[in-house]
Amino acid sequence: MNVLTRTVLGRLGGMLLTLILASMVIYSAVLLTGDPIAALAGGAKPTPELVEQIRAEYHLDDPVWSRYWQWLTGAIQGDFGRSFVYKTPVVSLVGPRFGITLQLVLLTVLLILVFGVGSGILAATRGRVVDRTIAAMTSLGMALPTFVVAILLIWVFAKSLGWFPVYGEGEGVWDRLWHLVLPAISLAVLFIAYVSRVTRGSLVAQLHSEHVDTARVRGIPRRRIFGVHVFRNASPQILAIAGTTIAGLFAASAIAEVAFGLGGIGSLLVQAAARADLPVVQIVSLLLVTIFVVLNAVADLISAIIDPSSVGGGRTS
Amino acid sequence: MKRTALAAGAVAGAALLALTACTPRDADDADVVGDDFEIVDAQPAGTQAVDEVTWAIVEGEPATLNPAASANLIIPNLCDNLLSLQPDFSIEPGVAERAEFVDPVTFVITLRDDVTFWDGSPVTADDVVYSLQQNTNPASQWYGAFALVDPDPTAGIAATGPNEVTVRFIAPDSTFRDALAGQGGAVMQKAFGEANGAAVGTPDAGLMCTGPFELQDGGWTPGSEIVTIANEDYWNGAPLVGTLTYTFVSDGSTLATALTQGEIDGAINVSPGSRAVFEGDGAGSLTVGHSTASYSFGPASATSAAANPKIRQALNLAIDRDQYLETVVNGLGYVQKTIVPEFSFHSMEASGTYQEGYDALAEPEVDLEAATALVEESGEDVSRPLVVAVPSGAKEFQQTAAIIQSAGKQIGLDIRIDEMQASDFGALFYDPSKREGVDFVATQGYLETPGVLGYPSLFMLPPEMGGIFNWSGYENPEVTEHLLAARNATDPETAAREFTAAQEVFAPDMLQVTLAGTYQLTYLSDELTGVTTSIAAYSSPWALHLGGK
Amino acid sequence: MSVAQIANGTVPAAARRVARRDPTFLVAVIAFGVISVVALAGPWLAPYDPNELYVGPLNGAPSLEHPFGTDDLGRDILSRVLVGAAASVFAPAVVVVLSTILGVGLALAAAWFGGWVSGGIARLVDVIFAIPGLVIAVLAVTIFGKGLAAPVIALAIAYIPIIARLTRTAAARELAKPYIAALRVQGVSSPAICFRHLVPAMIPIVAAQMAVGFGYAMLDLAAISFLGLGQQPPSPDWGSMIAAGQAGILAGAPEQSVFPAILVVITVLAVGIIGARVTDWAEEKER
Amino acid sequence: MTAPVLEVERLDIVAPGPEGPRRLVTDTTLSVARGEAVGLVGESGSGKTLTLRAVAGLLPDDFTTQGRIRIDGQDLGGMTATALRALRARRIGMVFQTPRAHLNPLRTIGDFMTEALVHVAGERPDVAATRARHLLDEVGITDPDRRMRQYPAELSGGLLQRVMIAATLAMDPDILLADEITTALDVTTQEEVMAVLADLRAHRDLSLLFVTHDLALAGTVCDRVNVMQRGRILETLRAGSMRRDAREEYTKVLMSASLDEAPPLEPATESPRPLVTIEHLRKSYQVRGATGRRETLVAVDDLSIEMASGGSLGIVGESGSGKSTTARMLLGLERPDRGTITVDGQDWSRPARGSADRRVRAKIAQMVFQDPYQSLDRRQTVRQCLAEAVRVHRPRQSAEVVDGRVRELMRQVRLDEGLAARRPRALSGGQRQRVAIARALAADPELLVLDEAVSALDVTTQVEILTLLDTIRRETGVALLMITHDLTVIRRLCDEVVVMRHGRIEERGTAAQILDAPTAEYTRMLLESIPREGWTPRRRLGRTRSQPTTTRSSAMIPE
Repeated sequence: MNVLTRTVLGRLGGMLLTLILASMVIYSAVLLTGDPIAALAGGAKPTPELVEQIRAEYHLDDPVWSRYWQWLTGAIQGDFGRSFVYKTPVVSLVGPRFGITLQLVLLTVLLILVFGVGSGILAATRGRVVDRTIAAMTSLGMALPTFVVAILLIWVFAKSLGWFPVYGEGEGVWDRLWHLVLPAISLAVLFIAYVSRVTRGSLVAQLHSEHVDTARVRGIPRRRIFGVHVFRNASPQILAIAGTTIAGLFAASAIAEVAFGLGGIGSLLVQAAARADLPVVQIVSLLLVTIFVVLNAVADLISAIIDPSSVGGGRTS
Repeated sequence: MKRTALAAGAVAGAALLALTACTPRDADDADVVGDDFEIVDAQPAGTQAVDEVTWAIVEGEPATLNPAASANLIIPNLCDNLLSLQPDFSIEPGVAERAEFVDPVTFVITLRDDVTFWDGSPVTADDVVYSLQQNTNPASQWYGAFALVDPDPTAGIAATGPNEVTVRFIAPDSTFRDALAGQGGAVMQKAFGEANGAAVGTPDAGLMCTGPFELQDGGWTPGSEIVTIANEDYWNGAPLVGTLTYTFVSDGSTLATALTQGEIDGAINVSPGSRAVFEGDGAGSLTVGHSTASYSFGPASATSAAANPKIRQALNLAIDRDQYLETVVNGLGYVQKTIVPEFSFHSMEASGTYQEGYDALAEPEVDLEAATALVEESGEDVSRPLVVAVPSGAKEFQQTAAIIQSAGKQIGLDIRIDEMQASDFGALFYDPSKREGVDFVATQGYLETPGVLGYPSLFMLPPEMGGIFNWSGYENPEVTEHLLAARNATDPETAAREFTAAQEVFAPDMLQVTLAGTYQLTYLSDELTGVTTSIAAYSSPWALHLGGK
Repeated sequence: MSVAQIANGTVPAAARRVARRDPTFLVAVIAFGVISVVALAGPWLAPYDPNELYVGPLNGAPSLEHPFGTDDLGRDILSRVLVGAAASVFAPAVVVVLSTILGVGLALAAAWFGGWVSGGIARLVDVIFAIPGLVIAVLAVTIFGKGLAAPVIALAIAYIPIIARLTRTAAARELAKPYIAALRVQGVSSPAICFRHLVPAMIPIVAAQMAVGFGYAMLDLAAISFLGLGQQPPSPDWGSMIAAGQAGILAGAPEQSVFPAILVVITVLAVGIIGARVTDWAEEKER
Repeated sequence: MTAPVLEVERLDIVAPGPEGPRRLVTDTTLSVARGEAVGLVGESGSGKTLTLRAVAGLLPDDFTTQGRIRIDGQDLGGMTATALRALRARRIGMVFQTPRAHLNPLRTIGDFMTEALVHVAGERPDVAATRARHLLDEVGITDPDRRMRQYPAELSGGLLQRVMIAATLAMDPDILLADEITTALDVTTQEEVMAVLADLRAHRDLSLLFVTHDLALAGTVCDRVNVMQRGRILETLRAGSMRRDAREEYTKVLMSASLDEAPPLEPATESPRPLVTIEHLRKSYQVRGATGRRETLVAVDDLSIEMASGGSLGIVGESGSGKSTTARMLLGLERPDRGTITVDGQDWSRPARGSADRRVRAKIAQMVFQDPYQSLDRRQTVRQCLAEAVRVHRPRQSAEVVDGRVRELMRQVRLDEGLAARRPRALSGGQRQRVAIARALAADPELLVLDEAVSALDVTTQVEILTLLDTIRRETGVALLMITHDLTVIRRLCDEVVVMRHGRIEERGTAAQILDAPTAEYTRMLLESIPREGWTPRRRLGRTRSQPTTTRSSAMIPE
């Protein structure tokens, strides 16, 4: 078994454990937070028969652990339960919404990578003035709340200029893209600034590293030094941060979704929480956690592939 | 007797509930009421066919489309009620050609013979019996209207001919016919209902009704939209719109932008807060229609100072209604003197009597001195803050709460605001434990069918007689007696006199401090017309005549 | 440089020097100072009662009487901004202090005890890290009810992993230094090593993280208010003011959102700059 | 005679600083003729490395220089960046102190070897690879094919340094710039590398600018030696006759410090009482090998040592010999797998349990660490540091008593009292180590363990500290246990010596026996590897393979 396989298996194990623990936290916390009967009755006074029926249907009389187990095993088999509010399988609620969020996140990721990593590279390589300018811009970017950016974008580009739609998801590839541009920008601003800083920081660290001195004294062309020795060596760190950032976007997208009236899983979570739709809250939370953990693990693994030495412990020659 | 009262209680309860939990919208410049808008209850019918119309539902996505379980603006276009509610709140025959009491306790419904469900099968008496029986279950939204129906299933509602259904009562009920113009009279297919059970109205199972628009299999994508298509065989003429798609936009400013940019064709119940935006340059325009909706607040506890009528009267005297209208509904509202709005009896037979009773009531006025005196007189300990609960997220309620708070401060009442999540706020109405620590509840309610007894029964009768919202323990034998007599009256005039007698007594007690009556606001693309723009939209197929100009 | 100077004045002297060479930092410190003063003295500075209705026109534009204009209830926006500063500055401060106490505690316990304690804490931190802050906020709001308490607690929990991991790494690095071994060999007791040496060594790095965390907390709290899970009216805070004024922006009365938004941005910018400089110092000290 | 390969003329190097620019190198002139090896010797901060980096073009961007640098007669001052890069790429080869840091950890040795050939000289990759294999072979690396596929992490420091040298040869440079290239290596490895360099010079007519702090080493490999101090060149000497020619006092100090001149100590009064008895001590670690498999590394194996009260024992060995681990186990910083440690009649086989136990042991044994800066809390002043150490054993004493004791300790280590308020940052390396020693003495211990206590110091400072330790030993009668890789240190301070290798004892005896008449092959090799007058580095066959070494962080860090 080689190092990589070992690492993969190790991370996989840790990931599963984290997921199981997180699912317990979510399940029990959600139970604490809402009264299923109230939510299920849907706003009308529940009769004793209705209460009885609900208790039976949702196994409310079983001990918590047994309910958790049923829920978890169900979820693993793709049975995510039924929404209290819509009375439909949660999967049919989450499924279509997940697509929107995924597309929004992908577009945002694209923006983050292009502008975040791009400006980080410029800041690290194009001298003091560019560096200062970008530093000022990222400072501002990191101070701009997502929803303020959203409001500004709506005001300027949708309301005043009318270039972009303000609401909804659109149909078809281009229309969808057109609808997602502003939300993606509003979501990306903060993270562009963050990724830009991390990129700059790790590039500068590599630029000042001793092995780059070696390459310089050997007369290796600048372009190659940057590509092969600086950027590639900095990439695991950039990737790790980007991975965490991207993983977090799925939850952060709630703000952009609400601001732009997109029906994604973030807005579903907020909505479901307001309506005490516990199965939906549980599954969406679990989904967000799973995405987060899996994406982080993937970023870790890619880092490990780029930099195998980060995997092993001590070194023997 | 007891049963009668209980029954009387519930007529509009469900509607009020549905309402308060969802959220209405409001306005801006108000001292110009009436000056710069006219009130229109129905736009001229459309003349051009339109392929597709996108409609925004501001209350958010409904949990179900089952008429027995939900009140929203989508169902009226899908499911016909037995009687047809007109934009001016009068009632005409509908699927039922005739529906009358033949004696004080026997009500006979005669059906048209040309009405078919979407699948082409004719509507039979059995379908109607099935549909009406949905509401004899206390879980139904409309149970209150059926409370006096003979509970024996075979005797109560029965098919007495191929096109005839007979309903028998245990006591006379002056409100039943009006209720059939609402979703309590919605017609559903029995076979479909029995096949799908509790799933009726959900995205999975869908519906089988007779309305002008048809919900197809998979037409409802939960979380995103509901697509309905024209029912070409509609008994009252096919609609002009081929596909009517509903989307859900609960954020007022997003909706305002989307509507004025023309991304969405129209919406009912748009926020009066965005009046300036709607009246500015945009893809459409705002239509103001009559409504039964009003903002009010009332006591939530029998033990707090809020239960003392003097405290409520004091607050009533401290709130400037004109300022309220200007702030909360941007002038798109009017001063309403009591809980029962004028439009609810506007087209009733004895409307003159009702109007006289209403006109006799005192206009709300501001008198801080008198108010402060009332607080002192009340003998209540006002050092403890009073908590007013409002649903969260709606600007109108935040403003309402702030205004109540500010008014309280002027007369020495310390008022705290508790914004509640929709689900918690909804639970206030049936779970007493949720009301602990709450002194006042501020709500907006409307009546979706004509009739005046709904609110008074819910708020002023003793709880065991149906006053399920009578949380302050209000009990006035005179009021109780008159209200019961009104419901059991067999002729409209008697009912009207009994009601006004009760109103004369209960109105000054301010079981609900009515803050303002509001209008129904509809925004529609300038290329379209034909929408029902009064509150009747909740109970009638408002998009039937929607079409191009 | 004399001995006395070195002994008394390393930090202030360094601060003065940095301020001279780094006007940005000076401006940030002054801005944050002013905002802190406003947060403390806001109620006395406010020209009007922030919750009094109709002190001016509805959605009034800025004027002499109301420099920031008035909101949709005719309240004075300047007064609301001033009074709201307390909650807006205090809440993120509490988030940062709480999460720092918890995070540093966990990290020190992990670094100090090692073994299964460290493993368990690492796992706990992983689990918290895996649950998005928004989810924690949603849960907290339903458990603790409305108001600032729930989001503050939620964020305090959500920030634990960041601070705990950072401190854990720094503490492990510090513990590996020979001077800790030297102290052990000298017979200095464990608590003394921990609290007299290890904890002070963590201060600069933790302080830097707190400054950065403050900015994030402010943004996150504002976002939570925007989603309707935060500060309850009528008490103003900047986040809820921005959210409440949203409709006004489109209707041409942006003051209610704009002024608090500007203040949020300035505050976050200022602490961001301060945090970055403190981080630089901490790293410089480390060298 | 052609032009010198390298000429540096009146070079000044100025760095920006918070209090204005600082001149780090002043008016430095030196030249290296074709085929000549020139040494540039000085202690830390003397500016030798900066001078070298100025030649290589590796100064930080904000540094400014004045003066001229000429390579093959071409003045670097007037050249374009591209021309400069080309010139440096082809004429200069540079080898650094820490090869591991100077190789990209993510690229294989093969990539590194061929990179300049392919991307600067434009060779085809396969041609470059063949050439790289030859070069590796030339510097004595066996199995070049396998090495080419390996990553830097898989090779030892000595091997990496040879890889670095081989790689610089790829472009056939005129001159090799060597910056402390053996400082991080064991003596035996140093000899290997120096032998490789000597061979290359012989075969290639290669010029060499050799920067080191070790005057003796420079003297053995260079033709001429420049002695540098505080940014200036003090004097330039012919290597062969530098002992006679040296005029500057500083040069003489450097020579006496590094050369084997000081007389051995008189053995202190013998005491029959054994202070330390170590029996059958063993310690192993689980490490993860390059293949990712867990391996057991035996650091100390079946070690037995006895030491008398007031005695002085040296434990000598190269990195990985287990000498430091032994000291750490003795002091309770590590837990032995098995074996017993008895100190002053008490069983110390296990680390101290509580604070009280630790205090008891602290009264008996104290330790001084290698890096004086790292072994002091950088936030504490000298006074705070010493007072804390004093208070551990006298918790209830008044402030005056403690202060008096602090002053006494400072006097004991010859530290000026005026330094009491300084923090470690504001002290020199020697002063820091004095503080560390004073702190160790605070408890009046019977045993002082010195773990490479002078190896991080400049040579002149080393002399001072060793002299101080000697004096203290005479004054207080404290027993010394010296852990060191440096045999010259042993001669000055130790009565008895133990030579360790791979965790085991190779040889033991009195200092005189070991240093003058070693019996073990390994001890002889160690001694022969030490640069001295007339020394020629030799390649020892069978040593080209890498030695397993581990870099181990303190066991106190929980994983």
